[in-house]
Amino acid sequence: MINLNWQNVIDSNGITITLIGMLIVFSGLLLISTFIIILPHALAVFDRVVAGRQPQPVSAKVTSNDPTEQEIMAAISLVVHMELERCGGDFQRITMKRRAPTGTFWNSTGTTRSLSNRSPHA
Amino acid sequence: MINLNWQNVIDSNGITITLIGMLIVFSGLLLISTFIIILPHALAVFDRVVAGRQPQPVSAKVTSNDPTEQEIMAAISLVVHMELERCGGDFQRITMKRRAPTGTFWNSTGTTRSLSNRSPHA
Amino acid sequence: MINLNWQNVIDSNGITITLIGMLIVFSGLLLISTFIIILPHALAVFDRVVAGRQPQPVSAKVTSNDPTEQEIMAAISLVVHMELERCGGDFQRITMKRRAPTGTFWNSTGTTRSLSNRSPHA
Amino acid sequence: METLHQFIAGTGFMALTWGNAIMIVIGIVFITLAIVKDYEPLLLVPIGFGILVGNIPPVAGMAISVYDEGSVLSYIYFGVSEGIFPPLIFLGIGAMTDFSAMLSNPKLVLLGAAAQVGIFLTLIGALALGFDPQEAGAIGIIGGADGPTAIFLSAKLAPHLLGSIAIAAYSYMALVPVIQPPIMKLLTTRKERLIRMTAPRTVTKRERIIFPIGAFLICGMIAPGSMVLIGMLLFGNILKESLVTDRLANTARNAMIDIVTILLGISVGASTSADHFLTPQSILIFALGAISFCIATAGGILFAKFMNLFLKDKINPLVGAAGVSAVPDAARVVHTVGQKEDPTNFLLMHAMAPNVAGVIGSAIGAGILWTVLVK
Amino acid sequence: METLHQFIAGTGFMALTWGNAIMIVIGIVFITLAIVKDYEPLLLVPIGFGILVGNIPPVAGMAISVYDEGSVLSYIYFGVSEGIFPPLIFLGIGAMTDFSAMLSNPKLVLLGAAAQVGIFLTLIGALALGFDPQEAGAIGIIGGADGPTAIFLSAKLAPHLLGSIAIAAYSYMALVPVIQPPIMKLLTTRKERLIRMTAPRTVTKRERIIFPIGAFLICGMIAPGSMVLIGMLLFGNILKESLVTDRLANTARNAMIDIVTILLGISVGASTSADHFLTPQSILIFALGAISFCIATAGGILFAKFMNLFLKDKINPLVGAAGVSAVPDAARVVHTVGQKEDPTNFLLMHAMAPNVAGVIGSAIGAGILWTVLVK
Amino acid sequence: METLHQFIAGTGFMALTWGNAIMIVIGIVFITLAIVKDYEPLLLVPIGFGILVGNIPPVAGMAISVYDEGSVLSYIYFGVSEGIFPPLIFLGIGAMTDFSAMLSNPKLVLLGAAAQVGIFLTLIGALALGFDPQEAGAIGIIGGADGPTAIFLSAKLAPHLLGSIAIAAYSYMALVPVIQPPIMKLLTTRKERLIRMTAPRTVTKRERIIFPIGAFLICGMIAPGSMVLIGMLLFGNILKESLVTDRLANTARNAMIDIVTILLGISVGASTSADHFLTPQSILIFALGAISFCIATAGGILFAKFMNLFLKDKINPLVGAAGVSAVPDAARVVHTVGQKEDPTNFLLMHAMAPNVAGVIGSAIGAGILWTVLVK
Ligand code: NA
Ligand code: NA
Ligand code: NA
Repeated sequence: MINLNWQNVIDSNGITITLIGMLIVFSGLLLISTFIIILPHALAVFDRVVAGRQPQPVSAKVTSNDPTEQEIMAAISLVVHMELERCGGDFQRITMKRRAPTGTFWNSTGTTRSLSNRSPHA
Repeated sequence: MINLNWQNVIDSNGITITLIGMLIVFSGLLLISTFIIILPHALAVFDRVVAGRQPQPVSAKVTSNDPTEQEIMAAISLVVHMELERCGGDFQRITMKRRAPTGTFWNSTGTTRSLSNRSPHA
Repeated sequence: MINLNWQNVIDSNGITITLIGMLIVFSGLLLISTFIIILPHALAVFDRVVAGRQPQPVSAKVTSNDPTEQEIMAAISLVVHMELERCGGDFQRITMKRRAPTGTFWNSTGTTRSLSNRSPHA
Repeated sequence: METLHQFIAGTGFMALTWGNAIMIVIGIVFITLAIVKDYEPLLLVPIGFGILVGNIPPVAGMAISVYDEGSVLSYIYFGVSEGIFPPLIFLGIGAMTDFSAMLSNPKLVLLGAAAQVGIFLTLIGALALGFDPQEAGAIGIIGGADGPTAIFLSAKLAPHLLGSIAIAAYSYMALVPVIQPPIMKLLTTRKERLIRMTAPRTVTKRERIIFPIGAFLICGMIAPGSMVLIGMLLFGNILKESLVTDRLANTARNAMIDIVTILLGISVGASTSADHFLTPQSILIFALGAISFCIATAGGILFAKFMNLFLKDKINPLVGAAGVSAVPDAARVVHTVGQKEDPTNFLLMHAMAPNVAGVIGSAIGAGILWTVLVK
Repeated sequence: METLHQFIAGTGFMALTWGNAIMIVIGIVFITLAIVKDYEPLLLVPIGFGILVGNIPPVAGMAISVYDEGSVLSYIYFGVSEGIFPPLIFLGIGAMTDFSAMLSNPKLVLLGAAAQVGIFLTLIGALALGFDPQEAGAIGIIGGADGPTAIFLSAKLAPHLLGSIAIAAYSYMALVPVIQPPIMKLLTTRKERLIRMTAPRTVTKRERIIFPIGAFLICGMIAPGSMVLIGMLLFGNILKESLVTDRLANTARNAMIDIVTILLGISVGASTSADHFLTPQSILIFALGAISFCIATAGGILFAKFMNLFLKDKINPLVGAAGVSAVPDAARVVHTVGQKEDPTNFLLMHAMAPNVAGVIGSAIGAGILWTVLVK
Repeated sequence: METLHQFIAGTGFMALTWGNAIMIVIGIVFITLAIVKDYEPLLLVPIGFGILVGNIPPVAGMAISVYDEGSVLSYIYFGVSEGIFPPLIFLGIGAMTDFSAMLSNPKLVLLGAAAQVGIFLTLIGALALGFDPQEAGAIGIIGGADGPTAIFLSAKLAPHLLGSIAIAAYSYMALVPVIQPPIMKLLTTRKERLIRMTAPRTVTKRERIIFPIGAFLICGMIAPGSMVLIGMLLFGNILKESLVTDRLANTARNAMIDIVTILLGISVGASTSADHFLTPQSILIFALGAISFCIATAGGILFAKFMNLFLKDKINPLVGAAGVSAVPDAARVVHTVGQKEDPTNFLLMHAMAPNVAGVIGSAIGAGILWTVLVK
């Protein structure tokens, strides 16, 4: 039969490891949880401080006054996103701050080809 | 001139290696050939055993009674397949048992993003 | 304060390395520059030699007489190219000498599947 | 004649042991389950085929198996035995994971901590069964319900058990839809299973970008041993969420994770040659693994019920079961079980929060065990 | 002054040997053939450019070439010299190969065995020319008409000949459309070339899934030395055919095989520095390679004619020539030669069966040679 | 109790130094700049996150950091410290670079040579500040304005400075739009900035295919030390231009370069632990790096003005500033500055010629320094 050897548990600090281990796992996720709770408030404070220094960002308010439009945007982008996913999931996501494919170092060098194609030297 | 040294062939068991080698290559592919021949019959037996235990799968018969439809399906899927291949060959194949992109572990985690997008929290 | 130690520059051949280094960098790019300048002329000579051996390539002349058509072609291919790029940049370029996807070793083996699909054995 | 003899000695027919035959059948079962039942096919097909490869009897003098120095499989297995592949897989997972559910449900994060009790109680069980501390730690991590984490910690603490632990972890992860529902029903009342949870709050893009940095610093400080795994997970996530490194995130969650998954699967499978795998230890490991999954599930559920004693907005305790990790299967099981009681109750989004928190939780757990038990 | 001297000694102009110049011309010829004639460009362009890289004269004291310890190219070449790249290429090939043609034409499989006679007769020839057994085995495998298999076996048996053998194998594979047709016409009558074969039977999805498992067990048992190559080939195939691991198959046959092909091509090319490559041995290897391709082609054709003595449904003996591997060029050559006699006779599908069987056949052959000849 | 003590000693809170805290802030600044200002995000996000990873305080006895033998990060860092990643990145860059602009503007190529004066004058400066020759060479290459080249040469000449040099190089490359415009305005008159250049001539497909072969042979002969970098760059380019190896070029410029960029970025970042990075040397290196960028920019502009003394078709001297490499940011800066004077003057295409020539120029420079200074 299977023989349970509790002495080995004690000798190996099994109980201590368990207690400390669970303590730390909880501490870690509790800290993350707290961080997540604080984060939006901290960002709001940050925004207020920044806004205090700068002229009122009117346009920003207008957008946030109209959640329906946002949701429509979200719905459209979701559909587009899923369509792209369906085609193999290898597409870039459509980003808010959409940078032309030329935006990054690598892409740009690639695109200089297109640029040169545009001239009559192809 | 090039000097053929048959003693080296004999000393190195060249003839034996050749005979045994060809024997094994043939045995291997003969076994595979036999396996391929037996396989559909074995599957048929397996199906009959399984079918004996379960109620008659009527619908299955209906489908197999209509090969034209199958061929049309095959033709369509071929065209789709080739279209996809044409676009760079990087697409997933359209599978019979098409699992939603969420089906697998990796894909699903990716798609949880879409799910959260669907909620108004974007 | 920062202490400039010119003796270290001299001991380490700093001046020599700089002079020789710049000399070689310039030589290298000068040779490349010369190569680029000569290349089209060399190709023209090569073409004349080859053409001298073969019957007049009439069609080639006709095409080069009509640059507008070429430019239209170039414009179209640019648009197609950019459209493809837009979809993630993962597409194959449309090549002049367009080889069927079967053209290469790897692609072909992949395509034998399509071939077998075409038969009614799918 | 000598050549013929040398050859016949070299075929597998002579050398095939019963153990090999059993393992080959197990490999075929894995592949069959993956294809027919769709259980974690991306891992069970490679591992299953790897089991076949690892159980063709070896030929003396040829370097073929993962344990033979200089063999091709040994080079591939290097990524497993040195723990290189798991962080790379975490990188890809990070680049496809959306932490929004967690960001909008911070209190549910604790459920992902509670479920890790499976790790530590299994450790105690393994010690009681006579395993040495390093082995017990590696076995305990099966309760983390996270394949890459299990492989990483086994590679560091008990490389000789790596095959058994990896296969136990992936087997039970595949079996989550079978293991969890009975426990969930046993530990909850119908009334609890009907609890509807309030819609979570909006998460902004900025929060999603800042989260991986903050979470990494917290985890790295509190359990540096978890740094490599969690670092890669959250690095992948910031590649995704920053929106300016899309092409890197894309490659990380496609080509890169696929290549690593193929190489990890086939070589982990190939490491299970019968003489290494069919041992009494393996049977104990599988038994402990099953228990640890049950404890983890129970831990999450019971902690949710405990939290409900203090909360006004009650948590549906089913959601606690998702804390075991096994993303996203555990969350889906929660959703399915919940819908059996009330088809209009959508628990999936809520269950994703403890589910991804469970991944972080088990990586922290692994980090602690590595720190405390490393020799 | 010393620095200037040191530099001038470091330029290549001084050190360029006639051998290097010849090799550079060969490299340019390879690239030109690949681009202009479209001969195996995916391999000849990388190898050709690698030849250029390998024949820029080295500078004493700098680690640049594939043979210098610690150089970048030596790390890339490691995947060649340890035989790691060929199985990974086979993985990708498996993930793109459709074995349906073979499954529906089981008797044609034997033609893929007959063509391997080229391997063993070349071995005898190499022994007669004074090569030692390991070298002779590695040279013989050129007759297998399969690049990755040739590199794998050379790496195991005769690493010092690897460059010559790899380049001979790929050169002749590129030249299959030139080498095979005369032999095919010589050994067949017009009447034979006109034979039409019956349409093959239907292959089900289940058969395509079960085949790689069964075929792997057979090959692994009968020739364990072929396990790594055939294992990876059929592993890739089950990733493709199982339909549940599509994303892995996709990466294996795209990003993964491309990366490995690039690294293999450039480093094999770079290993052909004139002092390693321009040897009398290389000339013998190229001569033996040409002969072995001819023998293999003849072997397949003659065996088809032999089988016809016993068969009611006659085989078009041209199809036998596809048994040499060189997928899919050999099958296309068969189709083209057949259509010259009768434009309505479609032999391609029939030729694919011995063609893929030939890949398995030469991998078995390589496994046998490795087992028997390994030191 | 001992276990608790062992654990607390293992957390990072105790061991966090001021240096670590400063580095963590720097890492966060990098990530913020990349996301908010869009400065080279593909490199600054990975490096920035890597800096976080590298500055979580280590635990004694655990192999975690890039400097601990056997750690996961050390295996990834191997590709940096042995100089393997930079050539692979050059392969991908070659597969996306179009040399047409350079082929149609051969005289502008010389501007790409002139800008390399930044490398050598910085070398002199570093020597004067007391660095030894190897260190000075590695620092000088920052003036090449090319990240992979800087990492490659540092790995070969001064591995202990690699982190500082890499981060200085990438920082200043990201800051090119800030650093260059003032210098450009200072050194040119408004009249010069208004110069319009004639449209470049047509480049044929054949020229684009032959160019990488010829250019490689020239560079390889004249500076064999540059062979690996330039060889890979031009190998990638022929894969692209040959049109018959499209699938390889595609993988090289997507999956392959992305994977290498991720691994390079995170491990270079992780190598900057405070004790290795926060040294007086690093401050000198950053100062020298800033100077070298300015010298390089000035060198290109002044040489363009010098060439104008002899040319009939004048060069717009702004174009000279693009000779520093930093593709394509430097060319864009030229274009932007030019358009500020005359919105109808399109300099981008003209600026691309010295820009890509600058990449070759700095690789030649690195090759020379490696040859002359290697121990
Ligand atoms: Na977990
Ligand atoms: Na063959
Ligand atoms: Na430069």
